[in-house]
Amino acid sequence: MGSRIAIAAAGICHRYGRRWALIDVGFELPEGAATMVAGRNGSGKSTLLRALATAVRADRGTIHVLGVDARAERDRARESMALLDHRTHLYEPFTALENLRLAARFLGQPDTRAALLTRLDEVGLADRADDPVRGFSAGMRKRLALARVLLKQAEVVLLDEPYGDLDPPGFVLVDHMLERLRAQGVTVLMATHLLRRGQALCSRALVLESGRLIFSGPAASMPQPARTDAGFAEGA
Amino acid sequence: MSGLVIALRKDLLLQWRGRLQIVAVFAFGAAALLLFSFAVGPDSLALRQHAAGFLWLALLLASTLSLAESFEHELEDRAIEGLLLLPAGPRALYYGKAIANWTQLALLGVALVPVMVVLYDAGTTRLLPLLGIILLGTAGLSAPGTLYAAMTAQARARQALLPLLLFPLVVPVLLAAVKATSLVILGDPMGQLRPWTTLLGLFCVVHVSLCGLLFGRVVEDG
Amino acid sequence: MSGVIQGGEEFVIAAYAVTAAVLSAYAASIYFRLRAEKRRASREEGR
Amino acid sequence: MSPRSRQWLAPALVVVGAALVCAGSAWGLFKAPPEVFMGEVQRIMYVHVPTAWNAMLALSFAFGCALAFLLTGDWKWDNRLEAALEMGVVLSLLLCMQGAIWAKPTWGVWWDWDPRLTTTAVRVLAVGAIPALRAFGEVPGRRAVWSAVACVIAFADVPIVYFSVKWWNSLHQAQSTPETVSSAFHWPLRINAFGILFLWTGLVALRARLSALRLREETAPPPPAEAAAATPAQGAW
Repeated sequence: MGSRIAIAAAGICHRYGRRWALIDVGFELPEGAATMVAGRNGSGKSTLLRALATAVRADRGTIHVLGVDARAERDRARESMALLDHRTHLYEPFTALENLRLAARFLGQPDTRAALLTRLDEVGLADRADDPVRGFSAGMRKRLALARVLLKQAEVVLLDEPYGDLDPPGFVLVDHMLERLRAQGVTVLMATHLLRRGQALCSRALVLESGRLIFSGPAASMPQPARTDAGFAEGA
Repeated sequence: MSGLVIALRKDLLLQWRGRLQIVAVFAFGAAALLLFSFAVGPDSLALRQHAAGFLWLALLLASTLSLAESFEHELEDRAIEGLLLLPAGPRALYYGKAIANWTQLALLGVALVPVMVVLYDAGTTRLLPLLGIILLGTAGLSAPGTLYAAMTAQARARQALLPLLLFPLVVPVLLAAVKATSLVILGDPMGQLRPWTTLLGLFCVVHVSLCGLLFGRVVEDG
Repeated sequence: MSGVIQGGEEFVIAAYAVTAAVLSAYAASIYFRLRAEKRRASREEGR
Repeated sequence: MSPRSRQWLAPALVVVGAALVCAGSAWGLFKAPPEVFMGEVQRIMYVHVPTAWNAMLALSFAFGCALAFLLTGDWKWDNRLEAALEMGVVLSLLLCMQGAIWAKPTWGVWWDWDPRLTTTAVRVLAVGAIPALRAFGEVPGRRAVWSAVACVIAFADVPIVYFSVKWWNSLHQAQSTPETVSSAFHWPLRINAFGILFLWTGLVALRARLSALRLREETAPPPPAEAAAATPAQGAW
């Protein structure tokens, strides 16, 4: 576990039209730490992850990934990060295997059928390797997107609601994936609504409320969501 | 395998999967050629005189359809953003897509030639120069067309916006290609073919390099 | 171009009239749009 | 000069420009002698040629703003780009109208495919498409980059259009608008040229101010941090 700072963010602000999605968000995550990001819908979780992954250029603020300035040396910063986004970054007309092969080729990794099939097997899609993604359910697309993220073997992995759309075996799959990533010393930042599960897997937590960071610290002492939403039932 | 080759294979495969759409665009082009002859009337001499103009007008109109579709799958699940984050070079992605669009337009052009020959009695024995002009002209359409397709695919009313942006820009391609094609079909007594093809070449060089440079800014988010 | 062009004064007048009309119409459009925007801006700050 | 004190500069430019144009036009219309060949029709040149120069200048300024925005990303260049584009289109459109009015008595047709005028017509369409693109782009950041890119490409394309039209049209006649204007006519020409120059620079400055006002939400700084203290740190979210 290196002592370097994996992600250092300071003063991040980003807006969509008039609405500020992120206001003055700043934090530092040590390398190898697993952090969860919690917050209501629309609190800015996705925007934060996309800004860190340089999918979006934040209007203000600085982001350093493993010491690399994400604004100045964007491509170098991108090489060390992998992002699982709501939009799955897949080509609908292509089959699962072709989608993975495309990413593997750009990453300079082996693109043989055997190598890719093992990747697909890790996410339970080996039997659907040659079916076009157009026919996939949301859960299967999420699994393929997860396979694509794992393919990159990045030092920093950003996951935007990895459990979303998945079935119970999918939950277990993600849990194992997270444990494996932590074992490899990979820094993980995971936005999720499954608070108990997140607290079990992550040592640190960030809580966003309408674009502002209202908590940054150990996951155990994370503020819990208010019970005001009548019948707010805790997720699995 | 260089980024360009990967991107090109990806785009050619995308077009192969969408080949039904290419047939539809060809039908559109052929229909346009027919409609032009109705507009001008059955006077075969006049039709033969303007055959080159009709061919390139039909090709230009049909090209906006195939260009507009070329970015549909790139934006569907933000697939192109996925590639950019790998990171894949935007220039490789542009040239891959531009070459794929070029081949599609060139195929379209070659397929429309027989229709033109039949409808307008505009046959020619100099097939190689004709092919050369079609390749140069469609390259001139594809270079800026690909960039503007990427731009308008993300905006509303893209069906209207792409022609609005592209047509004034490709006036030199239309002028030069029509002139060169009619020289090939109707004969070239004073050997004027060379200046027109060099103009086409110049247009392609300028736009291929300029659009390649600017493509990154168009697809990156802000 | 043999002889001097006869007449054509009305075209000269038309050219100047068009120039004056287009430029003043555009200047007026900017003025009114600017005034409307300033009023909207001040109304929003007032809120 | 601070922006506050520059407020009066733009309207002043417009007024001075308008006055110069009136003076130059009056000189051209009434005092200058009729030209040997073209007689009265020649007087259209005193307003046509300055408009041509200024249309090119306005679009070159737009090109400069586009490059500056692409390099610096500073919003004021986007505002000026939007203003200069609109001004360039208006001047080019005006140029086409003047050209048509000039062609009728001289050539008997409203449009004689003169290379420069035809290029201007193409330029009106090419540059005019960019405000339409801006109208359809929702995200201001993306809209600004697109219009800057489109402006750079359109600007690079104009010379090629000119040469292709010139060759395409070379069969009819070389040049239908006179290149050089004899010295006796220089003064009205020069006055009008500066007149239109001041006029359009003043109008562009005002139009840029309008764009800036329209973008004030997008470029306003974020709400201050102390509002954050209002929500209790450890409280529920």
